[in-house]
Amino acid sequence: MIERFSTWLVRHKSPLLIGTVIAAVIFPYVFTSRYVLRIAILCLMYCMLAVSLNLMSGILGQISFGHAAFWGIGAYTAAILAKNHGWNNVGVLIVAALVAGLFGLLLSLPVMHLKGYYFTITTMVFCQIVRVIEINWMSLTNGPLGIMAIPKLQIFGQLIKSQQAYYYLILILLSLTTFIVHKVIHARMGYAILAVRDDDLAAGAMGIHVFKYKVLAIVISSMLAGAAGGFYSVYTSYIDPGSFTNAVSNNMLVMVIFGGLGNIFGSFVGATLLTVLPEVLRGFSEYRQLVFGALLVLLMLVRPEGIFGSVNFKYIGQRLSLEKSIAGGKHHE
Amino acid sequence: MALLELENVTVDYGSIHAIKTVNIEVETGEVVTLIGANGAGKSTLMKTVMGLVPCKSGKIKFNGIDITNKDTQYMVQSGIILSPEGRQVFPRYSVRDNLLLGAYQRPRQEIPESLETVYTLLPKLKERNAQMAGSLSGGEQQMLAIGRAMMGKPRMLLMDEPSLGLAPLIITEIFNMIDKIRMMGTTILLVEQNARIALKHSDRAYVLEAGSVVLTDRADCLLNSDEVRKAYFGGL
Amino acid sequence: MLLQQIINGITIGSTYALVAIGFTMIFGVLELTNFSNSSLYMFGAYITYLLYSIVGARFFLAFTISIVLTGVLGYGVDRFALRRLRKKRAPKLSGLITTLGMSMVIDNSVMVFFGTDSKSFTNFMDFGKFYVGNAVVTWTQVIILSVACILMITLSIIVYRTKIGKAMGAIAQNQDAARLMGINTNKVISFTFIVSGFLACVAGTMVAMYYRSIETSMGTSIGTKIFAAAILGGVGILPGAVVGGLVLGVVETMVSAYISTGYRDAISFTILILVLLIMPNGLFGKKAVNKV
Amino acid sequence: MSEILSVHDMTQCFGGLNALKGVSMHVDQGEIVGVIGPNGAGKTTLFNCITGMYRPTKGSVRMVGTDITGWRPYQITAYGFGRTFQNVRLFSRMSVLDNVIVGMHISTRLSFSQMIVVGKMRRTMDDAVHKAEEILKIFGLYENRYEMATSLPYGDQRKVEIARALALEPKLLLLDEPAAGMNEIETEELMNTVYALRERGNTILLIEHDMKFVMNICDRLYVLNDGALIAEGSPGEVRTNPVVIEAYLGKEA
Amino acid sequence: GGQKEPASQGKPEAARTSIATDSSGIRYNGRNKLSMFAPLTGDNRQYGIKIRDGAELALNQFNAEHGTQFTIEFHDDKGDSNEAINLASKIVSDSTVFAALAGYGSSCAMATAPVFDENGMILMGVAASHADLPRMGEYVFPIPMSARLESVNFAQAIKEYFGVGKIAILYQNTDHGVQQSGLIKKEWEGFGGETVVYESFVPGETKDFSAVLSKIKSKTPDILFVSAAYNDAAQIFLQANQLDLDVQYVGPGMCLNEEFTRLVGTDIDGAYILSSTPSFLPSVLESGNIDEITKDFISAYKEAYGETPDGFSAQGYDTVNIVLNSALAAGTTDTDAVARQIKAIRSYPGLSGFNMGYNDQKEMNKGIYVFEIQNGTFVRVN
Ligand SMILES: Nc1ncnc2c1ncn2[C@@H]1O[C@H](COP(=O)(O)OP(=O)(O)OP(=O)(O)O)[C@@H](O)[C@H]1O
Ligand SMILES: Nc1ncnc2c1ncn2[C@@H]1O[C@H](COP(=O)(O)OP(=O)(O)OP(=O)(O)O)[C@@H](O)[C@H]1O
Ligand SMILES: [Mg+2]
Ligand SMILES: [Mg+2]
Repeated sequence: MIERFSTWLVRHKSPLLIGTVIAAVIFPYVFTSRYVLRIAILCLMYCMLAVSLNLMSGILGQISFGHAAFWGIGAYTAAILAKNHGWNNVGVLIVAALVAGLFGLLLSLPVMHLKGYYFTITTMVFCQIVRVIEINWMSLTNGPLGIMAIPKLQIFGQLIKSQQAYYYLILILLSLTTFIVHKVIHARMGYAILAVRDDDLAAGAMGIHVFKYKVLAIVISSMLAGAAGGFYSVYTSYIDPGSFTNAVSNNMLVMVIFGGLGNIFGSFVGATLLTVLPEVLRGFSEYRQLVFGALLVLLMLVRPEGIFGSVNFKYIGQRLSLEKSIAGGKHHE
Repeated sequence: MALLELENVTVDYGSIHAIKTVNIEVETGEVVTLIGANGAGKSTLMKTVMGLVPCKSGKIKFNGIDITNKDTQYMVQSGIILSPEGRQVFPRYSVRDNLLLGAYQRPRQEIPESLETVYTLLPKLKERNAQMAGSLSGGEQQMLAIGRAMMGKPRMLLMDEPSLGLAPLIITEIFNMIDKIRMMGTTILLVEQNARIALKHSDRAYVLEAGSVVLTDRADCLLNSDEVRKAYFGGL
Repeated sequence: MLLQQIINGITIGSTYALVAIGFTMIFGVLELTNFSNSSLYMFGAYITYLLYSIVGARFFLAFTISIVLTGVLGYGVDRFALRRLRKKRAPKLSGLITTLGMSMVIDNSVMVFFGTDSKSFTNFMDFGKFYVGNAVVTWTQVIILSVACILMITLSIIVYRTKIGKAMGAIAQNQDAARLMGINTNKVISFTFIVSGFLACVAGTMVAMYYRSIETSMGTSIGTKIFAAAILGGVGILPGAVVGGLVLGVVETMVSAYISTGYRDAISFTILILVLLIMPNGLFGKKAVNKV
Repeated sequence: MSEILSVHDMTQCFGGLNALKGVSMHVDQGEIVGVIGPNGAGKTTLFNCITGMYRPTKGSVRMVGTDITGWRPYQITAYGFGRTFQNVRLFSRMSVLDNVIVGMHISTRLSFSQMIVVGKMRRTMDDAVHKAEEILKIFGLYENRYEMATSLPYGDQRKVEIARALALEPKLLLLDEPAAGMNEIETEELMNTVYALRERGNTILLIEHDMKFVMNICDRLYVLNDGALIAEGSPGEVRTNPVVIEAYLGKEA
Repeated sequence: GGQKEPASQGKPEAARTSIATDSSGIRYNGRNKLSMFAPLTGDNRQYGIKIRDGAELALNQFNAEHGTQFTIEFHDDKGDSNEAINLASKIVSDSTVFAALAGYGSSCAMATAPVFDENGMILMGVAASHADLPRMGEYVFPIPMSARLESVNFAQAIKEYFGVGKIAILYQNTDHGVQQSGLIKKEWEGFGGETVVYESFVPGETKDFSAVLSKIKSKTPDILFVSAAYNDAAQIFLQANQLDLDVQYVGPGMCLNEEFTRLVGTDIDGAYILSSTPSFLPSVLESGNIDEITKDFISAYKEAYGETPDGFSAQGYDTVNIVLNSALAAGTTDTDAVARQIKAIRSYPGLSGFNMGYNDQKEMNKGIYVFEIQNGTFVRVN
C-alpha cells in the first residue's frame, strides 16, 4: 500500500510540492491559536532534527543515540551568547551550528576505530557526558537552574517576538536543512556516503576516503542539529539540562527509524507523527506513555522497516520514467 | 512415488515472478540437475523447497507428505538438506563447529563417524579444523558448505552450484563424491552452471528459463541435444 | 580509604555485572539491543516485592515465582513482538524500536500499578558486616559478587559449551543458515529471552535487597551503565560483561572519591571511550574476522 | 614495455599460517596475466596485499615505478588499481546503476574552482550517469539498471562488480574469479568482453579456476601453491608443467 | 503593565453569560477555570498526583462552601519543561482560564512563566521554590517557601541545635538542591563554620553513595546535611550507617513522608529533619497538637483519595484556596485584581506551613519545623 502511495507521490511530485509549500506558508494565518502554532513550530524543529539525524544514522548508517547532545550544545551556545554577551542576531544560530559541528568532529574521531555497536554506545555515552557537563558547569551553564530569559532574536534591528515570526524562521531553517541534506545525497558525496554505509571495505576499493566521508556526514549532521538547538533556545527563552537527555535522543532516533532510515520524507512523517501523537494522546492522561509505547510496538509490527524505509523515491522516479519511455516508444511504432 | 514432488509451484518476490507454475519430480536414488541461465530461478526454487522463500501457490511434497511452506527445521528433520548458494558458513565459528552444527539434528553418537567421513573426503577441512570459517579462502568455504551439508546425513541433498570457486581437481573430487553418496542411497538435486560435468554425473535434468521448465529429459540425451548445446555449452 | 573505595567500587560494579550478563547474552548472542532488559530488571524486583506480601512473607517462594513470571514476561517480549518481526525478515533496528516500545509499556504499567514512590524492601541477605583493615565489608556485598560470578560461569557453560549455546551463536551469525541446520530458531531465541528474564529478576531482586528499596526509575538509571559495561568487556562475551561491570564500578568510585561526584559519569564515560579507542573490541573482544 | 605492477618478495602471515611466502611478480602494460593455484593457495591474499586491504608482513608493491606498499586502499585505487571481490561485495541498498556510478568517484572529482562554476557539478554527474549506462550496456545489464543490485541473480551480480571496477578506469584491473557462477556461454561472452577491454588498452590481472577461460585469454600465468610461486610462463608452458599438473590441474586436463 | 487581554478572543459567549455571577457575587466575565499542569506520568508522577488531589479537594470544598462555580482542569507535563510550555500555550489560548498552576518542580514554572506573563495570566508555582521565580513576572507567585529564605533559616537552625562546627553537604543536582545547599554553605561560612565536603550528585542516576560517603568519613565532619528527595536521602543515611559514619544527620523537608520512615526504619534515630512544610503522618499528628483545619483536611483527603496527604497535597490545597479566596475578596476573576489580593497576603492560615505570607518581593516566607527521628518516627522538637 505504501509502495503504491509512494508511486502516487512521485507521480504528482510538482503539484504536491507546490501545494505543501503554499500550505506551510499560509498555515499561521489559518491557525492562529498559540498552542497549535507552538506544536507546529516544535514539529518543524523536530523535522529538522530528524532529517539531520537521518543523515548520520540513515544515510551514513552510524546509528546514534546521542543526537540530543548536539541539539543541546547548540542551544547552550546560543543561550550563553545571547544572554551573557548580548549577541542575539542570526549569527548566534551560525555559531551554535559551528560549535555543535566542532563536537561532531570530536565524536567522529572514534569512528575511525569503532564500528557498529561500539560507535552506537559511544554516542549514547557522549550524550550523557554532555549532559553531566551541562548540569555541573555552574559558571557557564547555570547548572540545573537552567538559563532563563534568553533574549529573543533580533533581525535587522527588529526584535522578533511573535509566534508567526518564529514559525517562518524555523520553516526557513527546515527548508535549508532539507535542501542541504538533499544536495548531499544526490551529489557525488552522497554516492560516497551511501557506499560507505553499505560496505565500507568495498567503498575503500572504489577510491573513497571512508574516514573523510564519515567525518563529513557526522559534522554536517551535528551542525544542523546545533542550528536547531540555537533556534530552540531563542524561541523558548528558557533551557535546562533536562531537555537534552538520552530519552530525547532515543525519541529522535525513533522518529527517524519510524519514518524510515535513509528516507528524508520519512523523517518528516516520523517527526510529525511522534510530535503530534503525544498531544493527541493527552486524553489518556496517566496511561498516555503506556499507550504510546504500545502504539510504537504495533506500528513497528505493521511496518518493520519504518513507514518509508523500503521506499526509495529516486528509484521509483527512475522506474516511472523508464516505463514512460517504453510506453512512449511503443506508441511511436 | 517420487521422493520430491513440486506441483504447479509459483514464487514471487513482490512484483517479480521468479517461478511460474513449475512441476518437478525427483525419484528416490536419482541425481537430477537443474540448468538455466542467470536469473532463471534455480536458487529460488531450492530456497522454496527449504521453506526459506514462501511458495505462493502449488504444492511441494516430500515422501508423499505435503511440506509446502513448513518451517525450515521441519524440512531438515524430514531429511532434506541444502548446501546454499554463497556458502553461508558461520564466519565466527571454527571449521569444526560449523561441521558440528551441520549435524545439529542428529544423535550425538553418530557424529564422530560422519566427521571422519567428511574429513577424509575433504582433507583440506581437517587441515583447517580450528580456523575461523570467516577467514577461509573462497574455495575452502565452499568445501565447508558441502561438508556441512553432508554432516546432516540427508535423505535428499540439494546442492546449489557446488563447484563454485573450486579448483579443477576438487571439482572432480566433488562429483566423484556425488557418485559415491548417491550409491549410499541419497537422492540429489543439483544446480550447476558447469552443465557439462553436472549432466555427466546425473540421471535426469530440467532446463529452467525465466522461471519455467522449458525442457526435461535424461541427462545423456540433453548432453547430446543440439538445442541445449547451443544454449548452454560454449563453442570451445 | 583507598581500600574502602575499591570495595565500594567492586560492589557497585557487581550490581552492574549482574544486570549486564543478561543484557550481553541477548546483545551479543542475538545481536539485538534489548532495551526492555532494564525494564525486566525493574519488573522483577517489583514482582518479588508484590508476591512477598501476597504469599505471606515467605521470601524464597516469592522470589521463585517472581523469577518464573519475569521469565514469562521475557518470553512475551519475544513471542508477541520480535518473533513477528523475524517472520517478516525485519531489519535488526526495528527490533530495537520494538524493545524500546515494550520497555515503555512495562515501565508505565508498573508505574500506574505501583506508583512511582520508592518502596522499602527487606534485605534477606543481611548477615552483618566484617572489617578488612579498617574498611567495612557487608556480607550482602560478598553475596552479590558471588552470585554474579556463579551466574556468569553457569551461563558461560550454557552459551559456550552446550548445543543450544552453539545454536544461539549460529542464529546471531546467520539466521537463514541456522535454519538450514535444522535449528528451531524461535525456540532457541525464546529460551534466550526466558533466561534473560530470569537473570533480570535475580539481578533486580538482589540489587533491591542491597539498597533496601525499589523504585520505578531503577531500570532507566542503570541503563547506560549496562550498555557501557557490556561494551567495555566486549560484545557478547559473558565474562567480559562481569569484568566490564566491575571495572566501570571501580573507576566510577575512584572518580567520585578523588575527583568529583558531580562529574563522575562524564569522567568515567570519557575513560570508557578512551579505552575503546585503544582496544576497539573491548577488553576481551577478539578482532572481528574480516576476510576480503 | 612499461611495467604497471611489480611485486617483490611478498610475504603474508596470519598467526602461524604463512599465506604468502616471498612471491615476486610483475605485470606489463597491455597484458592479461592470470594467477592460478589450488584453493587456499594465497591468490586472493596476494590481491589483498597488492590493493592495500592487508598490510603485508614483508615485501613491496610498486605501481608504475612508485612504491605503494602500505598505502591505504583508497589511495591505491585513486592511483590506478581497480579490483573485484571473490565474494561479491555490492552496495546492497543501491541500484545497479548507482553501484557503477560509485565506481566513478575518482573521475568525477572536481577542484574547488570547478565546483563553484554554476552547473558544473550537475553536468559532471550527468556525464557519469551516461558513462555508467554505457558500461552496463557492455555487460547486457542496461535493462536492469534501476533494479536493486542484490536482487539480481548471482551471476549478474558478478558482472555488476566487474562493471563497477571498470568504471574506475584503472591502469590495472584486478579480477578475482570473474567467471564464477556463469555458465559456459556466459563465460565465453565474458571472455569476449575481456578481450575487448584489452583492445581498449586495459591491463588485467585475474584469478580464475576455469581453465578454458584462463588458457584462452591470458598472455602469461603465475601458479601459486601453498603461498609460494611454483611456476610461471605462457599458458602452453604452464599447462604441460608436471608440477602444476600434480598440484592443480590433475591428470585429465 | 496595563490590563492585558487573553490571547484568544471570541471564545464561548454562552459560557460567559451563564456564569456571569452566582450566589457569591463574583463577576466571572467568562473566566472561572483554574488550569494545572503537573507530572501525571513519568518518574515524578507521585508528586504530581498528590498535588492534583490536594488541589481538587480544595476546589470542591471551596465551591461547596461559597456556592461558587469554579472549575479546574489537569494536564500532564511529565515533569518536562518542554511539554509544560506546550501546555502553557494551550492554557493561555483558553479564555475561560484565569489562573494557571504549575505543579511539580521549579523548571516547569520557570519555563512557562514568560508565556503567562506575556498573556497576563496568573501563574502559581505550587511546588516551585526557586528563589528567582517571583521575579519572573508580575503575576507569578510561589507557594513553597523561597529557597533563599528557607536556607537562611535552615542554617540558623543547624547552628542553634548543633553549634558551629564542620559540616559536610551532599546535595542533588537540581535547581532546588543547588540553591539550598549553596545558600546554606554561604550562610554557614558566614557564621564562621567550616564546610569540609561540598558535593553534588545527579538524582535518578546515582544509587550508590559509598564513594562520597567514604570521603566524607575521612574528613570527620560534625554534621552531614543532605539536600535530596526522600528516597535518595534515605539511601545516603543508610549507606552512611553501613560505613560507620559518626556524624549528626540532617535532612530536608522532602523526607517527611511515610515511605521514608519505612525505608530507614529505626536505623537513623537521632537524625534531624528541617522543613518549611509540616508532616501529616499519623504518628506525628498523634503526638503534636494540631489545629482543627488540618484535622479536617486530613480526614477529608483520606476519605476522598484513601491516602494520607503530604506536603505536596497541602501545597496543592493551599494554592487553590489562595487563588480562590483572593478572587472572592476581589469580587472578580480579573487578573489584576486577583493578583493584587494575592500580593497583599502577609499572613495566611495555610496547611503547608505556618506564618505563611509574601514579602515585598513576592517571596513566600514561612516558619521552620524541626523534627527529630525517634523510634522511626518524626517528633517535632521546636
Ligand atoms: N531477494 C530478491 N528480491 C527480488 N528479486 C529477487 C530476489 N532474489 C532473486 N530475485 C529475482 O528472482 C529471479 C531468480 O533468481 P535466482 O537467484 O533464483 O536465479 P538463479 O537461477 O539462481 O541465478 P544464478 O544462476 O545467477 O544463481 C531473478 O530474476 C532475480 O532477479
Ligand atoms: N584473514 C585471514 N586470517 C587467517 N587466515 C587467512 C586469512 N585470509 C586468508 N587466510 C588463509 O590463507 C590461505 C590463503 O587464502 P586465499 O583466500 O588467498 O586463497 P585463494 O588462493 O584465494 O583460494 P581460493 O581459490 O579458494 O579462493 C587460506 O588457507 C586461508 O585460510
Ligand atoms: Mg542461483
Ligand atoms: Mg580466492
